[in-house]
Amino acid sequence: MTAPAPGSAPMIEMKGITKTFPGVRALSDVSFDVRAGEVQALVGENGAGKSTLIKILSGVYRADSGAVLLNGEPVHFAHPVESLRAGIAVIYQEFSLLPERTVAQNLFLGREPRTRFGLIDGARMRRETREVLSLFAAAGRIDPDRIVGTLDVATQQVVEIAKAVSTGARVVVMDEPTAALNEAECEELFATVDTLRTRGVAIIYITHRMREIARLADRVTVLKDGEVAARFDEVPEPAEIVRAMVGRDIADFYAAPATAGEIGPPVLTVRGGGNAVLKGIDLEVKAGEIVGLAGIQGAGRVALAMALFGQAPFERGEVTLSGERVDFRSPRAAILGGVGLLPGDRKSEGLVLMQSVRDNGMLTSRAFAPLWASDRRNAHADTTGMDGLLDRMEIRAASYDQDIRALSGGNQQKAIVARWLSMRPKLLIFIEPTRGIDVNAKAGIYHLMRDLAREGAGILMISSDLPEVIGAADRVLVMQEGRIVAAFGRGASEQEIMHAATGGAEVAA
Amino acid sequence: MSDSTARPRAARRRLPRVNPVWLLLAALILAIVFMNPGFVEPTGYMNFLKRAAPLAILAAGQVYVIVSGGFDLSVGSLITLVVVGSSMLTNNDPSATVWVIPLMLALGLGVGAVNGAIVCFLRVPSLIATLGMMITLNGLAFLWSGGAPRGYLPDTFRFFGRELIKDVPLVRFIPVSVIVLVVVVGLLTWLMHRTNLGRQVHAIGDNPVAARLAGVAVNRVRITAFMLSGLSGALAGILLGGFAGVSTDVGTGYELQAITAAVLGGAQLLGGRGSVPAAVGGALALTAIFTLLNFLGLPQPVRQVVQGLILIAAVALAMHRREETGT
Amino acid sequence: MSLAEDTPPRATGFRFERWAPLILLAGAALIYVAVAIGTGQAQYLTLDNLIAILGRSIALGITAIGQTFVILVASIDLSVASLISATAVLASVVMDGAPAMILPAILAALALGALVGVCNGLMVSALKVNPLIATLGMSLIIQGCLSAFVSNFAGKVPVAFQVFAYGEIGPFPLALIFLALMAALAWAVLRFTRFGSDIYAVGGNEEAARFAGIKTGRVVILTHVICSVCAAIAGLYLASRLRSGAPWIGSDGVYDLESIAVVVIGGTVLAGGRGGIWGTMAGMLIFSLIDSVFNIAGVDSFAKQVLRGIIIVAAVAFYAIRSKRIVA
Amino acid sequence: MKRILLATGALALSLAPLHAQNFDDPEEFAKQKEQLAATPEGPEGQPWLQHIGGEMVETADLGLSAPATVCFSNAGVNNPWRVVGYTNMTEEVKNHESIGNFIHVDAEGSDDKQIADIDDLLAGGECDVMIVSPNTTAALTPAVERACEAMPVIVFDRGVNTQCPVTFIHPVGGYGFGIQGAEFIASKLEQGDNVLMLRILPGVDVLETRYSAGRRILDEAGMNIVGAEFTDGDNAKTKSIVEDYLMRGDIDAVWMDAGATAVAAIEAFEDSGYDIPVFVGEDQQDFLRKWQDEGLTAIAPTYPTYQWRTAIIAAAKVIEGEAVPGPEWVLPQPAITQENLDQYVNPAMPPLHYAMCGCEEMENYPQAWGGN
Repeated sequence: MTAPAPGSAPMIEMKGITKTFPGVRALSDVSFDVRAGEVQALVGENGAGKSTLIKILSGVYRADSGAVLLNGEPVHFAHPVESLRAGIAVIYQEFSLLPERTVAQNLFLGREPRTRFGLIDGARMRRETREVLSLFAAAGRIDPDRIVGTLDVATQQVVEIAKAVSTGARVVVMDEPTAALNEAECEELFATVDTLRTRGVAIIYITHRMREIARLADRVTVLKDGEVAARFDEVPEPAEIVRAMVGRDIADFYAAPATAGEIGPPVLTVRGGGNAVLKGIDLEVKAGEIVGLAGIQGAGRVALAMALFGQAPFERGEVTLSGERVDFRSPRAAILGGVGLLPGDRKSEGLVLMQSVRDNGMLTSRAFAPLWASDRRNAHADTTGMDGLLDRMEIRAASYDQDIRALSGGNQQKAIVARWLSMRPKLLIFIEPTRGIDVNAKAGIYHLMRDLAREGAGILMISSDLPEVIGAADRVLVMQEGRIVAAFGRGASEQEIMHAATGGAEVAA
Repeated sequence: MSDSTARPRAARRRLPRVNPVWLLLAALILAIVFMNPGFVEPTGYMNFLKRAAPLAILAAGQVYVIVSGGFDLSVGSLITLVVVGSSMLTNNDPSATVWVIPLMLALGLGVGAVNGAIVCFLRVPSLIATLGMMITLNGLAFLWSGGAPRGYLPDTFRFFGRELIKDVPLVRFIPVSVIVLVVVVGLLTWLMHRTNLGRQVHAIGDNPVAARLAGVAVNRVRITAFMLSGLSGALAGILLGGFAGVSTDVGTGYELQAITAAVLGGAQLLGGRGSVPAAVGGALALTAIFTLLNFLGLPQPVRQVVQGLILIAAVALAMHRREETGT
Repeated sequence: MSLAEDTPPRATGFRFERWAPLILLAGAALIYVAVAIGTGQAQYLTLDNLIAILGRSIALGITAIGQTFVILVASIDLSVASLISATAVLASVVMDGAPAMILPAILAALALGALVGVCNGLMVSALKVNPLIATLGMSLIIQGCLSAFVSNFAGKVPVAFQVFAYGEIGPFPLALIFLALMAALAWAVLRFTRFGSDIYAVGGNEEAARFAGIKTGRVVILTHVICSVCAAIAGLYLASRLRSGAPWIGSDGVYDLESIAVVVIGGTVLAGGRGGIWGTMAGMLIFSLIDSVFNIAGVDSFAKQVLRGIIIVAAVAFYAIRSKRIVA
Repeated sequence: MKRILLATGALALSLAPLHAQNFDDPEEFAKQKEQLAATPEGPEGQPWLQHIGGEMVETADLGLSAPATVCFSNAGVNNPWRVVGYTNMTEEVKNHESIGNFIHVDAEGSDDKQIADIDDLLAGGECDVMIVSPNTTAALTPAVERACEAMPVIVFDRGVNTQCPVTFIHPVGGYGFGIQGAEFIASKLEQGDNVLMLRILPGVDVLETRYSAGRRILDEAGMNIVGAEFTDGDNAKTKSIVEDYLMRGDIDAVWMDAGATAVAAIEAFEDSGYDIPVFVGEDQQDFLRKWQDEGLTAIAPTYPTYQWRTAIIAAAKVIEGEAVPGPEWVLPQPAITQENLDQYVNPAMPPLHYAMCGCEEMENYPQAWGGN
């Protein structure tokens, strides 16, 4: 593999791509190219057409018009496998790994090397797996026979990338690869991307995070409403990208912090909380404040949330909520006690996809009404009922009777927030509140959180997006190995937080 | 992704799409009337309803379990146990009905509760849990009776499945079982489609993790679904025992028929979607198919083949529609 | 970030699921020995008797091997019982006592199995019909067609073919060795071939398998063909054992539900992607042992049923209770 | 593809002989008709000890000594007829000191399991005499042959295709059953009257012969057979079928090949407001009682459960070295008629009890049979 110099002819070129779905024009006349050895960032709000473009590239969809050229030759992919064989690998947000199989088996899924008897050549598979993994600093130590389900998420991400590389891909598409990663893991990923770049791979990198663009991208293409809104041959200031994405400046991206007068007495106090994952947790969240919780993957942030929410309860220590000792053994108990939780994985933990927007909003209030009570109660259109709450969330939907699956991620997230508002919780836990939602909707969520805090709720926000933690929270706590190891006030720097989160080790990069 | 900023309060009602099961039922009934004009007489359709009542009730109960994401294979054996047990307990004493029927309904609820508890707490998939229950209940029915039930079912017990209410205007007579059917289906429909319970049954079948994190008492709702299915099994047993008297294999095969009926009514296996009235429609359609084939004088094997083909076709069609509409 | 993500990864050492079938089997064997000694019937502990126990469930074992394949791809097959009856009748009718017709009869039975398997597979993978419904429908169709033609024992199996069920090599029945070979073959296919790897992939995550270029539809169809062909072989075995084919032998043996129960007791999960042949064989042995225990202890046949139902649930609970997943 | 075509072709070709399967054997029909009329040998009033014609088989040379172990491989106890029979059997065992140990293995209605059961019994090595009630004739033949090599075997109810058992105990048979019912109908009706024939299920030899004999006589008598339907022995289905037929026209008589669903069929007439026509049932108590209460015109041919006693008696005789009727022990097969109805109706017995059990004089009657 020799690395062609960047700036040579495009490896992939998409010309005048137009794609229409029934009733929607998803892409109109989009042109786009990537050269060998460069990282082309592809940005845009949700629904701008990024995924559609990638799916056309990889052969999931067929374009209505336009052409895809690989090394100058027109190609037509009817199936993802064909694009894979042509050297285009797409790494989706949701991993396509098999949790019950080994690393080697996953790496060679569907193209296992065979002996001359036609049987799978296990030895060769392991050997080649080791070779491929050795390219990645973090993954060189992974045993090819390790069952993938027993690896942590970041390592799984690396396996996923290694899988793409091992197919000999010349073009790698990464769709928000850092969504599930924390800071340190992101750095490892960036290093991996750098490795790929120097090996002459063309990389299409989709992200919502401006910082990653600055760190990685050589060029940036911005999509808006199915059209190319801007193209940058040098990476510009984030504000410029955002302006191109949303078509205007976003003022007040984060809401104003809490003033001293807004912060009230403690809502939540934990003393010496612990269980299998957590150790000696001391924590206080006051009414009216937003506390950010940072840390690397596996630091125990979600475990802390789940302990507070009764899903994986504390086994030691004491918890007080608004001055009362509590010991929640199930989410139901926690909700009754006044805790709400916005789960981190909307699709698998938050939404009931086959039901309407209103039904999703009412899920919790229904759960605490008598089983035989009419399901229409609470639904009418006054400000105290669910429709009033949904109105307040400014949810964009044709009707609240519409299936929630048809809504954008941001609107879905708002419907889940509305679910909690109906319960008037004292403490609200947000896990990755803006994961996978677009810039505009993010700002909406930040303001919403602040409004809730002003109304007297204590808010605990877990996020892997450091700028978000710093921008949206009044205080930042850092966890490491099941403990809270540091606390910062407003204005902490990313470096300080990372330093604490990684136990003092200097962050690479 | 709609950008309409209009306040979406007034629900824009979609045109109600007719569930294909009603069309199927209508076509079958037309065919039956064509074959046998006597069907439009009260004796014709009332007999039909009377015959369909146990299966319809069973399907209405089964829908709860299917919508919650599971299966209940134990209802057939439960029917057998109810009939056999009732005959053992009443022991020819007409006055015993007063306590035997409530006891049998309690038995149905109890069996459902055990099914639900096995699924919820032992985490055994319902297919296996209720399969085990099916075998066990069948064994219990035999064990209890020693293989042959030792009592008659008194007429007081058989009232619900056998008697007619005469001199009713318009229709001349109404079988008691049809009244039971209407009441039970009405209640189960209301419970499924107009109450919190119904919404939560749908929710846990759709996404149990989300439901739990939203505070839904998943186990309680799931167990309730199984209990309603068990209750419907006991009711069907009381009607069947009333209709036809004691025998040792009354319930055989009813579990699969109930699932078939629910599926014909568009219930989605593995949960999240389903309707009680449509399942009842499915049960009526299934009974209509059997009646029609009976009138046509087709032999038993042909009936099996037709049943199999309709079952596959109905589900294939439903999947096709679902893919087309993307819902 | 999902709930599972933030907790430390599982340990890699002892994987309970892998050993659970053996633990259950050991338990069943222990009970057997205890009952035999406890009731003073030590003669049941001889090798002959052990072989007799193993020989009890050969048809079930063959069917369960096939059922393992479909359950591994997260499908299921309820049509095996009817198919067993159909192939037994077909084979016995084609042979009709003539040794020369043995080969054509075997081919016809296997072809029928393959045909049914292809139909099942197509319904599941192409028409997207829930496998439970698809194969239930298929079962009704087969049984209907069969009983339209045949209502009693049909045809006759020549003596030469009865060797399949009654022949012995040394102390071991031929059929038992055949079953062991089939199990070994199935194991090798799952362990060493790309097809086997594809099966686990499709069962584990169909989407991922498809994106890796695996023709998932074809894998599903092929597993159904394997399952149906296994059922066809079980039908041949039963025809040989009963010397003739009867349209009820499949449903009388409840091979559909029992084969599923055996597979699940063997640790293969209904959701697909996890499990294997040796678990299934352990499950079959557990079934045989339990049956023999009942016979030795003289358990009343009705009580036997009650216990059997409880044992199935308990055995599956033994695996499942440790999982945190919500099941339905 | 070619193979599939071949296979279908083979199946199609083979169908012709299948339909020709002979359940309508005029010779056997005549023989059983004769046996019904014959006077049985043996003690009066104890039909389980009687036999119609046949030779005796000496058993002294089998070299057994009392007390011996009798093993019984049972096809199943999965219906009330077999339950009553099996109770007869266990009660009869108590009458024989020569039977030291009685081992019962239940095949739960599966041929395959019964073969395995017999093999297990042989491997266990405890049995001195084996009684087999085969689940099906053809399938159990090899297993019985193997058992014959090891010990004396007694077969009853259904037979096996081999002469090796000491004796095969059975009542007159299916033709006889069919004849008794059909002749009764023919004697009560006019030519051209409507008869509905209800059958349990196809394929079972004893039931097929009942039907063929019944049909032959009804046809000869010029009856109009409006239909012959399978009920699966299911009460609800039986009732539905009869209701459907009543909507289409009158029925003057109902012939049934087994009486388990007779009461359900009668109720269909009652519930639809019709008079109960001439009925053929069986000796189940519920039918007999209905018959007596409603004053029906009816007959109940029987397939007596006392043959289960006979099997034990034969086993005891074999142990004691006495001669038994064989190789076939044909038992009398009486029908219950209006004249002797009162003698069989017993309100103390459960509804599904078979009255022709020959058990009234036994020690634990009626409790052991569920009566009170």
